[in-house]
Parts: sequence; C-alpha cells; structure tokens
Amino acid sequence: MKRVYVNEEWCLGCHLCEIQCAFANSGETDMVKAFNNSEKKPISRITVEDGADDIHFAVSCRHCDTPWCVKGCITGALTVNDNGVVQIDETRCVGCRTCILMCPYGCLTVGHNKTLLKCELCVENAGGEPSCVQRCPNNAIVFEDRDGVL
Amino acid sequence: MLKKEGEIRIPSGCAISGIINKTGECSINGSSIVKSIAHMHDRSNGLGGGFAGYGIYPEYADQYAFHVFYEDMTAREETERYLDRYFEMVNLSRIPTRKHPRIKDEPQIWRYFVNPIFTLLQEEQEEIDEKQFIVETVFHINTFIKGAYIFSSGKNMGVFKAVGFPEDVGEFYRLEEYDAYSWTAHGRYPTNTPGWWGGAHPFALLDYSIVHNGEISSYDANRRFIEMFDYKCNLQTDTEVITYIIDYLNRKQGLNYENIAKIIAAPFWEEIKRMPEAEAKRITLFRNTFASLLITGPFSIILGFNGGFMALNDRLKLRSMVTGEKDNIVYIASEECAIRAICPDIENIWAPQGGEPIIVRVNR
Amino acid sequence: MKKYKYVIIGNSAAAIGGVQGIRKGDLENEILILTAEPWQTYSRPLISYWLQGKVKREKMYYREPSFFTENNCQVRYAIPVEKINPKEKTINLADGEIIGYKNLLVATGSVPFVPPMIGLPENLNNTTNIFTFTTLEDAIGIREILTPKSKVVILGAGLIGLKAAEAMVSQSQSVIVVDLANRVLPSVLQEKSSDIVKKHLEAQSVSFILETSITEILKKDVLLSDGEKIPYDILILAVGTKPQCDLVREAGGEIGRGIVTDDRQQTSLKKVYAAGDCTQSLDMTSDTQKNLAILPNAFLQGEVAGMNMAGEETYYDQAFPLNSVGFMGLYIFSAGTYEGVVYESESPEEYKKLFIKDNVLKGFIIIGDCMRGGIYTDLIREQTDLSTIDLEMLISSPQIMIFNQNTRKEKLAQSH
Amino acid sequence: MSINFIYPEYEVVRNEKRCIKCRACERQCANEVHSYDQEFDCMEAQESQCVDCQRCVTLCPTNALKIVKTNNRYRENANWQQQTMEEIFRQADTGGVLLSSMGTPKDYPNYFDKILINASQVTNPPIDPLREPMESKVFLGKKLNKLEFDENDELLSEIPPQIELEMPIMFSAMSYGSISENAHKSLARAATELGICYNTGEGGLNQDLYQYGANTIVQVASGRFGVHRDYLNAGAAIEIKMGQGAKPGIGGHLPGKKIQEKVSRTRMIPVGVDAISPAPHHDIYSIEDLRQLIFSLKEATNYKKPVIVKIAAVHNVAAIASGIARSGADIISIDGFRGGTGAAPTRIRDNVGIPIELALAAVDQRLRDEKIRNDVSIVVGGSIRNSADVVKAIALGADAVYIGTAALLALGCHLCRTCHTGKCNWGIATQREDLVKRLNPDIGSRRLVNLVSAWNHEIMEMMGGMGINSIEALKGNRLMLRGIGMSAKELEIFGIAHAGE
Repeated sequence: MKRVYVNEEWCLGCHLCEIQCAFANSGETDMVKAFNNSEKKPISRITVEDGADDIHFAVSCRHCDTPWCVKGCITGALTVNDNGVVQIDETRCVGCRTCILMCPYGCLTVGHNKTLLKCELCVENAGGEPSCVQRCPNNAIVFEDRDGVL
Repeated sequence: MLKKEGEIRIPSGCAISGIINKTGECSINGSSIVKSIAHMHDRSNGLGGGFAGYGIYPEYADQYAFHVFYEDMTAREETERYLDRYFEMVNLSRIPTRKHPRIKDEPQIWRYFVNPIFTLLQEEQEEIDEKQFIVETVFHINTFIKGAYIFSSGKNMGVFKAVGFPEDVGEFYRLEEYDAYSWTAHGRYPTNTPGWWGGAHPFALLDYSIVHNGEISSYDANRRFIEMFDYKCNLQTDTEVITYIIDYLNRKQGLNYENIAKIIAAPFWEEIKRMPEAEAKRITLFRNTFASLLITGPFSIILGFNGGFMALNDRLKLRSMVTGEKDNIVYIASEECAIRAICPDIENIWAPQGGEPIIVRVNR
Repeated sequence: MKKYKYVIIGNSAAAIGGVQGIRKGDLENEILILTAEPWQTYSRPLISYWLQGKVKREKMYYREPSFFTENNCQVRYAIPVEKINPKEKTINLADGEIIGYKNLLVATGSVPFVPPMIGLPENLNNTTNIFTFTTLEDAIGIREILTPKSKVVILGAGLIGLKAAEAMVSQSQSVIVVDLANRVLPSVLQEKSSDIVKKHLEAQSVSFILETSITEILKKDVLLSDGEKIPYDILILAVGTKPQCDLVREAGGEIGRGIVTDDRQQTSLKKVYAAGDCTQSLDMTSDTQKNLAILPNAFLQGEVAGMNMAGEETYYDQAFPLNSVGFMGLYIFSAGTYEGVVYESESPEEYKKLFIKDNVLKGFIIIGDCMRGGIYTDLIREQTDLSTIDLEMLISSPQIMIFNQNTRKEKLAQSH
Repeated sequence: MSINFIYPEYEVVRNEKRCIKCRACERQCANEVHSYDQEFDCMEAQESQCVDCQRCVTLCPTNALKIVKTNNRYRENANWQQQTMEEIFRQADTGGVLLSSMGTPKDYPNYFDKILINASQVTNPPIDPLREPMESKVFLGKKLNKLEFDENDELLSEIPPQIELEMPIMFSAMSYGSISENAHKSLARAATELGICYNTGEGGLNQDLYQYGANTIVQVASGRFGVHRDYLNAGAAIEIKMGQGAKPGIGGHLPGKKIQEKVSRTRMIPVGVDAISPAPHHDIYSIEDLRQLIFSLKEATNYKKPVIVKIAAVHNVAAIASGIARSGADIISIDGFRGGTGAAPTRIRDNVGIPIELALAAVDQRLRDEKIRNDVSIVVGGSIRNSADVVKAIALGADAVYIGTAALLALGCHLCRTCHTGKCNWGIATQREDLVKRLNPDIGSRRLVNLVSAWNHEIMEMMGGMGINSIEALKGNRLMLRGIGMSAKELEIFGIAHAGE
C-alpha cells in the first residue's frame, strides 16, 4: 500500500513539511491565519530530525503492519482502516500516551487538547497525496507503494 | 506592381492530368489530354495552362528540341547567335499556333532541333557530359539573355504552355496535330501573378517535365540545398525546384525513380521502424544523406520522362490524385472526372497513398 | 450440547486480542464469548477518566459496537462460567448449560486484592461507601455518592489508587492516600522519581500518609497503624489485583504467579489458552516470571493465543513491564527492569533514568513530556545492541538519528 | 579601505504580517542573509549578502518575501550609470579584473526577436501535430555526397558517424566542477530519456555517468582535463572546444575550492588546486594543427565518433567555419556572445563576439556558397531562449541547437549570476555537499524532460503551422522567416525578406 517514505539523501532540512503538515491539519484555509491568528500554533505530525554532517530526514507515522500503538491503545481510539492507515479517534483518546510509549519511531505527538496527534496520510485533508509529500521541495518525502521492495 | 515568377515566389493550386500508353505506341492524340484537363476547369483560374507530350517528334528523335519564348527580336537574335555558336541547328521554326480569343499577349514562340557541338579536344579528354552541357545552356540563356526563355529542352518531347485556361492553351497550340505515347497537362491557379508565359507549367529540363499541384512548404530548404549543385532556381516555383531535385537524384546520383520517391516523399520514421532491417537501413541512409531533399507540404506531381512517367503524392496525401487503367492506357488526374471524360469505362480506378509512387514505363 | 470451534471466557482486552488473533487465521467459524459482566467490552483503565468526567459513558467501549457482528462473534452477557472440563472439552455455565469447545481462551483478568482488615465487610457489594476500583460498577457506585463535601480515603498509592485520587480530587473535599510503602507508585518508580510524582500530586491537593496501613475500618473512620483515626465518606481499597485463575486451577491447570502458559499462550491443559491479567508472563528484561497486569500485554497475548487457536503458529516472547500514566498533566513512562548502569538526568522539564546492561537497554523511567519514549521501548523490545548507535544522543534525546544510515533507511524508506 | 562604497544591491522585503517565522528562508540561504531574532521573535535580513537568487522567495510557504532591486541611486547620468560607477568602485577596492557569470545582460540587439515565422493559410494546409505524423529527428554529422551501389543495385555506402537526436536540441557544455554532480546527472538522465545529448564540458566524465554514454558528448578543451581513451570512447561524439561565446579568446579558471575529491578524480588533477584552461590549445596554433587533433581523436576512437569543433561567434566566423569544415570536423558548433558561463571577465563577456543569429546566417550561407554545407552539421548556442528561437535558428540553417542557460533555468537557476562564488543556493553551480543535494536529479531530469518536450511540442506546432511535417524541411528554409525592424544590411546577412514583402 502507498505509504510516506523519506529519502534522507534528498532531505534539505528546510522543515517545510512540518509547516505544511501543521497547516493542512489546522482546519484553516490560509496558512498565515493558521500560524499567526491563533493563540496556539498548529502542531505538525511530521518531524524533521537534524543531525551532524548535514543529515536531515523527516519522520512521520510508518503505518506499520504491526502497529504497536494500536495494539497498546487502552481505549480503542487507534484503529487501522481498510487501507492500512492507522487513525486516531480524538473523541475517544484520553491522552494516556501509551501509544507514544509503544511507537518505535517516536513519530507520535499530542495536540493542544492533549489527545494523540499523528499522521493519517492526510486522508481527510489534501486528498491524493499527503501534504508533506506534495510540498516537499526536493522529493525527499514520497508517497509510494514499496511493499515487498527492499 | 505585381511581380512575375522569378521575382517573387508565387503559390498556386492546380489541376494535373496524365495519360500514357504502356505499349509505347504514339496512339494518343493531343485532343484527348485537352479534353481531360478541360473537365477540371474550376481548378484553374486562367493564369496558366500547359502540356507535355512524349514521342511527338519522331523525325527529330535524336535532336534536342528547344521550345523558346522571346519577348522581342533582340532576345531572339541574341539567343540564336548563342545557339549557333555551340549547336548544329537541324531545324528551326515558329511553333504553329492558332489565334484564340482568350489567349493574349503571346510572345514569339520558337522551336529548335539541335545537336551540341563539342571540340575534338573535349571529346579526346572525355570531358563531355552532353546533358550537363544542355542544362548549362538552358541556365545561361534563361539567366543572361533578357527576354529569352527556353521552356522545353528534351529529345522527342515538347512542352506547350501559355497564360490561359489549359483547354484554350491546347487549342492555341493546335495539339490535335500531335500524337504521343504519353501526355501530361496542367491547369494553374496562382494566387498573385500577372501571368507570365514562362511561369506556366509543365516545367521541363532535358526530357524531365513536371506538372504539379500543390504548394510545398519545404521550398527554401530544398532550393538552398539544390543550388549547391549548380542549379539556379530562377522562377522560384515548386515545379522548378522539384524538377531540379529529380534531375539531381536521377541524372547525377543515378538513383531510380522508386528510390527518388523514397527520398522526396520519404516514409516516416515510425514506418521505417517497422520495415525489414535491410530496407530500413536503405531508407535511413536516404533520409540521412538527402535530408534536405525531403519535400513537405501538399503536392501531387506527374513527372514525365523519356519512356514513362511517375506520379507521386506528398507523404501525407494532402492533394487529391486518382489513377486508373484500361487497355494498356494508364490515366492519372487530380479528379476522377478528368479520367472518365476520356475513358468512361475506366477500370481499376484507385487513389494512391501518400508517398506511394505510380511509375509507368513503356515497353520499347 | 452446542459446540463451538472457539470459546472465549472474558470480554476485555485479552479477549478482544483473541478475537482479532483468531480472525487472522480463520474468517469463518463463529466465536462464542462468555462474559460475567452485563455489558459490552469497555476499557477498564477508563473508569477513572469516566469518574473524573473526562470521558463519556458511550465512548468507553474498547471496540466499536459493530466489532462483534463484523467478526462473527456471539456474545453472552452476565453468564459466569462455572467449570472447565478439559477432558470432555466442555464448560459448564452458571445457568446449567454445557457447551463444547475445540479451542478455549481463558481471559478472565484479575480481581482486586483486598488485605484482611478488621471491620472489612464480607462482601463489598453490601456496603454503600467502600469500594475497590477496577470495574465500571465500582466507578458507578462511587459517582452515585461522591459530592464536593466527600472525604475520600484511598488505601494504596499504586497506579489504581493514584488514578482514583486524580479522578476524585477536584470533586471532593479531600483525598488522602494511605500506603504501607515509603513512596508512591512503589512497584513502578524508584525513590527520586516517586518523590517527583508525590510532590506534583500534593501540589494538586492530594494528601499522602505513607509507611502506614489501615488496621480497622470503622463506620465513619479508619484506624491507621500509627493509631491515628481519620474520617472518610468514601473508602477505596486499591492495594492491588490478583489474577483470576480459579477456573484453570480447578480444571487441573498449572498456576504460578498467574495461569502458566507456554510461549504460544497455551496452558498446561490441551487446547485451553490463557491471556491477559490472569496469566503469568516471562519478563524478558529480568528473565523472571511475573503477573504483568497491563493492557497492551493483555491484548498482545490474546492476539497470539487467538492466532494459535486458529492454527497460525505464533509466539509471544517480548513481554516486559511497561507503563504510561499521567496524573494531572504529569506524564510518566516506565519500562523494563531497573538494573545495570544508570544514566540519570534531571531538568525542570524532564526527569530521566536509563538502565543499560551488557550493551542493551534494560529499563527506563521518564517523567516529563515523554515524547519519542517509544524509541527506548523498542530498544528494549528488540534488545538492540547499543554499540551500533549514538549513545550520547540516545540518552539526551531519543530519535531515529541515533541509528546508523542503513538502519535509518530500513526504518524510514522501507515498508513495515 | 575603511569605507564600503557599494550599497546593497537588493532589499529583502518581508511582509511581517504574512511571515510565520518558519525559518525556511534562514535554513536555505547559503549567503546567510536571513536570521531569526529570538528576543524580538522576528526574522532579520543581512541584505548586503543577498544575490537575488530567489531561493528564499520560492520556498517561503506564505509568500511573505520578495527581493527588490534597491532604489537607492547614485547621482547617475546617461554616461555614468549606476552600474558603471559601481564597477569602478569595485575595481578601486580590489584592483582586480571584474568577473561575472552567465550571459551578458547588456542590451544588444536580439535578432531572434526581430524575426517572424510564417504560417499556412488557404493555399496550403497547416498540419495538426496531434493528428498527423510530425517528425523532429535529426542526424548530426558529415553527409555522403554520392551513394555507391553494387552491380545488383544494392547500396554499398554506409552512413558516416552521426549523432542521432530525437529533437534538434542538445544540452550545451557545462563541466563537472563548474556545475554539480546532480546537475550533470539531471542533464544526463534527461538527455537519455529525451533521446538527445548533453555535453560533459571540459571537466571530464564522472564514472557514475558512463552509463549515459550514448547520450553524452565528451569535450576536449585546452586544459585537457579528464581526457583519456575510455573517456573519448565513452560518448556519442567528441567536441573540441576552441572557444566559448561568453568569453572568446579567453580560457577558463575553476577555483581550487570547487575541486573536491570527486571532481579531482574526474578531472585528473589534485584536490584543491585551481584548474586553468589556457586561452588557446597549446597544440593548436593554426587550422592545420586543428586538423591533426581532429584526426588524432578519430584515430583514438576508431573513426566511430563524429567530431565537433566548437568556436565562439567572432567577426570572421564564416571563414573560420569554412576552414573547420575542411579540416575533417563533422559538426561545427558556434556559440554566440550571449551564451552563458560559470565565470568570465565582465569586459570580455560584454564586449567581445557577435550574436549567434548573425554568425549562423553567415556561416550557413558561406558553407553553401562553398558547396560544403553537406560536409558538416551546424549546431548553434548562445541564448536560445525558447522554441521559437529554435525554429528560427533551424530555418536560418542550423541542424540543431545547444541550450545551456535555459536548461539551468529548468533546474532552478534564477540567473543571479554569482556562479563564481560557488554558493549556488539551487545546487547547480556549487560543489558544497549540503547545496548539491538541493538538486534532486529525479526532479531535475523531469523538469528538463518537461522543458524540452514542451519545446518540441511547440516546434511541431510551429512546423505544422508552416505546413512542414519534418524538421529537415525546415532546415535552412529561410523563406519561412521575415525580418521586422531590420535594416537592409541585416536582412541581406540573414537572407530573408522584410515582413510585408
């Protein structure tokens, strides 16, 4: 299934994916509004790690086949949909962070309302491609089907 | 002021027709071809018509027959002086015409049957290329003698052309008095010319004559290339440059008409890809070597030559042309009506594809 | 007698894991679920959130109501199981019915452990203001009588006791937590970390009386071991839980610190599997048998049991203690075993303690925002050789960057 | 010198209302123009460093940025303009030769813009390339003058070595070193996908790119960097670079800081040492020497590769081209003076050479007059900016064109003309690894393929409009062109009529 993959070879560390992600999930139609008009800046579900020797890469939910977060979720708020996308039902999340403790990638975070915030491949936003992928200036983040590809 | 052919490039639409007797027997009277072309009256606009007949001069079959327009006596005197120096003149006369109400401003029209004269020295050194000599003579006179224009220069063939509708031109030249094994005819529809007799078609050089319907878009690419090989496109007409291309490929490169068709109306690369390897290699070589001789834009031509003719459409077939056959006579024309007019029970009538040459050679 | 290919006793996380596990290998045969409770599966840890008013009753379900029909499960509520007959492969229900099984999953969970005390009623159901705190009924009972004037006393400063304290502190007059241990969360934290938690809770008005026990329950007061008497309107007994092993024990199955299973979750009884709080697990970090009564563990065990029941051979060998808990904005992660070389760091934002032994991460405690803590968990789970990673970065801020390029590529550029 | 006379050329205009302080501008500026001020929670700009490369503008997610030319003016007049004065200040400061990058920005006539293209109306049908076949394949190389057949009429002749191109466009020479590995990869991959060629330039051929050899032209220049037998045999053709349009009569100088490990290996020179290409080839001081080199290269490649000789368009270019055509070259490449460069002395770039349009017209006509046009193909470059320029060049007589600047623009170049600093923010004219990676060849090659395919579509549309269905019928077809606003002399050189005639 199509997933977000990152090619660190091409990641420039511009962090624009974070901005785009936060905006795409902010519910605002204007980025300036999303960031400058509200008390709380929208939070990104993808995080760029910056290392020495100019290594950068973005980390977001891998939507694993064995999603530890889903298995560990104490409320059942985390589910896997028919396309294998791991989704969070905010209304059922109590913010216990067990999923964060379970996730091997450190790619989960929490929102201003203290519930889990995670990449859902923009299923409810951009349509087609996740926003981080669409707006990555250097194709460092791609949306591809790599199942069975090593 | 309107400029005439040679001063400016004049595009034109046209009608063409051709008849050939495959047996080689001079059985086709000039009136037939006149009747045929007359049926495509609306494809001409009265600014040019003409014919080429092959086998019409059996008694002078070994001499070059020069048909010449003169605008004045000076031109004629100068030309004849020039011809006198290099040729043995076997016969000279005005070409017989009849007065015609719609044919006006006729020049003096003369015909010479000549043999070129070469020096002993030239013969000894085997420097004689007789045809090249004729070509150079034609170019010289047409370029440098003001008011003189050789419009036919082959053996046992002749071109008859004038400003007017082709059927009127036929009557004017009394074509019913000529019998040929092959005729081609042309009715012209130029879009801006005062009408100059030399600019009418067929265009001929040596025994090649061309009637052409169309307007080639590759003109200047072809012209600038062919002019590297000592041709001068004085008239700036398609017919002229096509004639030179064919002369170059046939006479100078020694290519047969089948191959010539593959050069001037080359198969597309897509088709070449699907050809057997050897054929693909040959066509690729042609397209590579003679790239600038590819003719694009619409054309249908009938190329007359001694012993046959070739009809050819551009490779996209942007002009109409049909052909049919009956009792050893092959007919080709822009429109089917022009064939049915003279052969109502024509058989096997069909439209050749773009780039597909129809080559007819007489058995002799 | 009705016979089912799959019968599950219990209807909580391990049972649900069992259903999902079975469905990985068998999409056809019906599953019979027998539960003593009257209602659909709910998430037990949510009772404190419900009591606190942070979650609605209708959002407490652990799985969508359609889960059971979609998975072809027949659920019978409020039907306790009386007996397992492993030879006959049958079970006796409380209403007398006998049901045959091909594969049985025992997911009976745990029950509160209540130490003997003078004045302790025989049956807590007969009282109105003394509760344990593990089921929805407990929470419902508490809410019925909880008022802003209530004085609450909680026995036990473990996870359950403190969650109960968190739930009630803002809705009552006072909450006092009593524990025999000298610190809060004694089984999860160590001194320093425990102290941080205690101070945080105290700042939120929870009071503690430690190194003390209740010796006697009186009508309106409890008598403490130090002789003091403190009043209560609501008394919560949250000392701990014990695995519910009775059915298996009576059927002759082996019991240790819970029902003993192999790594396929099969008990010593053939075709009888067990998963969840009722079992004993091998803690991979200490190589000791423990009763790991934590939800993720229950689900994972249930899933493995279910898969094996459906013929998909699978093993569960990655159990270790793992807790994520938050108290009023303070988050605590803890995992594994606290032995080995210690790396400890403390800042106003975060307290962290890592335990590394033989180049493998054995355990950790984090108090703070805990982001990316799962990377530590994964290092424990995979027993990753730490010599291949950037240790300094690992300790200061866990991230994928700690791994070398190939590993990063595996993690981020390959399908999982 | 204590006073810096030069006022920052550009101003960074930041719309504070739109800026969300994401700091992408800061992270992406190699010139360190942008910075974040923690104390005031705002972005700041060090404008004197700005070269107007537009990287920050392009990446700013809220379009909060624009770079504008400062309107601070010296007291200039028609004679002493700002630029002129600034150059004097600069030279007075440093005592050095002024250096510039890319093509001349001066306002010399651009003849492509004074030439109009014909289309068919009524007498001749336009061809719709979407419905009818339309061919743009060209062969570059010497053409046979006479075909030989055997007695069975079978062809004996073989086509001489040729470059076969699916469309009459190639990427011009840009060396590895002057541009980055990823820029080269983009060019190589795009050329391969398009069925055209790119050109190594004089920096040798990076080992990773040998796989694209069939679409590579390997260059031999005066510095002979990276030239060895495998290199010569690796490509589709060999180009001898005699000159460059942007700097005729001048050699090249790649600063040592651009010679990192891989560049050094490819060029076969030490790391960190300046790579200097002399102005002349020191083994070519006359035309007969050139002939020797041409045949040496043909020997080395077994007469299998066509040899291109590249010259700058200078005053007597027609005569020079004639000489080259008679020296055994298969292709002559002419580079006009608006052509780009990684670095050239400003005065040379802006004052030496002639426009490519005039050079092309003169060379094509001269070779035809001398009847040797068939012996060589002509490739022209030096500011071919769009598909119409290509059509005009071919109708004037070119066989194909080289595009350099346009290709770089496709890769992201914004013509900031500071290639010589080595800090190209677009990852093109740089060897700094963090910058090089900004050009992902997946994207770069796709953009190049897009660009050239788009041009090819347009070329076909224009050809179709003229009623031409194959590019060879366009070559030298000057009748399809008309001049507009040209003098009689100019029209004469171009061999075209004025519009309206």
